[in-house]
Amino acid sequence: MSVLQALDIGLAFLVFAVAAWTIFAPGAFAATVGYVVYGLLLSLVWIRLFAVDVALTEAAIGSGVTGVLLIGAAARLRAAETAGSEKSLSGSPRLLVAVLCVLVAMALAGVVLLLPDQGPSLAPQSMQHLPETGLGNPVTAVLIAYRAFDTMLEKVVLVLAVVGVWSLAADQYWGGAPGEARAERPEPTLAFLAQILAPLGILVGIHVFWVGADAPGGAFQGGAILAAMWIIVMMARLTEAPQTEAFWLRLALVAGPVVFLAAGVAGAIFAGGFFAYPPGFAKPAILFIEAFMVLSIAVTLPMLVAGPPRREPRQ
Amino acid sequence: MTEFLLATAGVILFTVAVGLVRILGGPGDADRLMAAQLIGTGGIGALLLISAATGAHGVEDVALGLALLAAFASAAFVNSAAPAEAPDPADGR
Amino acid sequence: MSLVVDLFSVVAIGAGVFFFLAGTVGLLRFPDPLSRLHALTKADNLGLGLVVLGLLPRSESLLSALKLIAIWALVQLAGATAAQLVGRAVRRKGTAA
Amino acid sequence: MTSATLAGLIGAVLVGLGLYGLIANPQPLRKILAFNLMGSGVFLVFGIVARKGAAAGLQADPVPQAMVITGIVVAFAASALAVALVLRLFEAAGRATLDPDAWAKPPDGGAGAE
Repeated sequence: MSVLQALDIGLAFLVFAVAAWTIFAPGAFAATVGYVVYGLLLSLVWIRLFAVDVALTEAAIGSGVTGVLLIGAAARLRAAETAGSEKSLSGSPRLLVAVLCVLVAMALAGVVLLLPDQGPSLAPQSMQHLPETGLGNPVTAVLIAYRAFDTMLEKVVLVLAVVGVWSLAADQYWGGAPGEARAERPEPTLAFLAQILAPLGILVGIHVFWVGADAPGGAFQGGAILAAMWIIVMMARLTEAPQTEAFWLRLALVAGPVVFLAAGVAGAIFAGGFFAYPPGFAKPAILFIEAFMVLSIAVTLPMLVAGPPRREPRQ
Repeated sequence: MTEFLLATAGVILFTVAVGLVRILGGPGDADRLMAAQLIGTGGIGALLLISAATGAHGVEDVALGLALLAAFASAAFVNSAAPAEAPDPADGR
Repeated sequence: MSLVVDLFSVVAIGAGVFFFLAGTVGLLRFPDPLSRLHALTKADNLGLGLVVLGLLPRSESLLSALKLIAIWALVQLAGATAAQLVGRAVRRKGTAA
Repeated sequence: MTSATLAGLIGAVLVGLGLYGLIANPQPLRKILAFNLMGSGVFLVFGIVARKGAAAGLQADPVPQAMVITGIVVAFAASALAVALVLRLFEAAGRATLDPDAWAKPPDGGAGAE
């Protein structure tokens, strides 16, 4: 057994142990912290699968932004947890569920073991057409060129999620701002962290977006890092979330999908196919679309974390 | 050398795992947040070592992303716990 | 030349691993949250710092070396502020936390 | 056993664990966590399909990778919506349980749900 194999087995065991902790931990807060740890370990696993783009997404969204969302929720729901003595499944139903889940896991594991060593692959095709897009990163090419429609609809899903979250607001708060108000005296340590982190993070976010054309990275990852920076500034309460009725906010939320769709329609008119890019002009078009996607993601994720409006709209 | 880098990554992950066993279980939330902090640092260290050994490209950016977000769990905890602990005059409606 | 670089990497990374170990031992042994926090920051500062130092001469380009240093600096910042935040939360709740 | 197969096996175990948590844990937040765990298990299984499709000088097939990236973002959006629902339920009713028996009884103090 090589050192690398031993490392892989150790990592797998660690992932399993932390995952089991998030399921069986005694309290919700302990479970959510476990989930944050788990997300970080998962990005290590993605590195071992040589999927660096995915590792970057998992690190930024799976661990970072989701962690903020869940830890915030767990801290707020602590009162509910102690008040409600909820019946946990027990006795034979619990055993039945456990057996069912073991069977599902074993069936899946069987499928995994039966997979051929060299599976069918679209990698040759995606590399073959890569020069036409002008990009160097095939994953970005898949996202914005080969499967552009898919990615565009996924942006629509994000907008719908924001609409869903906002529609949970109480009537009088509709159009108001979510989250905490700006603090007169912010917690000094948190403010210090946010003030140093945010400029650096904005730099890193734009860098990740920009290199995404040719190296691991891209609009999702860059946008998620930018989103995280807005979240930390809001958490430090140096600034407050905008009014949800603000026109600029709504414009920024839909800019990504709208520009993407417009580019798709333009492709149908000028390049002979829906979401086709004119030859020789593909890379600028892709970067143009991506820039608006970064903007939309950087605005959408903080709005999803901030939750529904909780203050009355200012006139 | 590759073997050495991988072995050290393994040792770091192992020590971090031992630390996790101790603090993920508590007793307090503070200890649990330390778990997130510890795995952040150890994970980044292991990540850098593994990428140096296996030659996966672009891993520095992943580590950079993780480093940027390393304090987020603690920040989220303080942010959501603070209003209940000490009401801020700016907060009241 | 490469032997010298390798030796440097081995010494620095080995020392880094030692501080990770020391931090973990501190976590296991120290009785109260504040001193455990103290042990934790050693792993942040020195452990990762020495690992980064050992990897620096192996980096492919100046940009990736700069990124390595930036990673360490960011982890320092995160570790220091998180320790402050957690420590304050501990004190606010008394020793029970 | 290759590292890809190992990751796939872990993915399978994660799906099982997540499914168990989704069914057996009573609290809605824990169910959201379990669901996310299950989702990431599916992503991992898909990820090894990418790794086993390594060809043309690439170390992994880019198409599944891109789909996993979209999946992670959509999973986050779904979790955010679910968390918002649970928090709203808690705000409106003072409790966040999914147990129908608990809702049949008025809460302590008889304040009722708004």
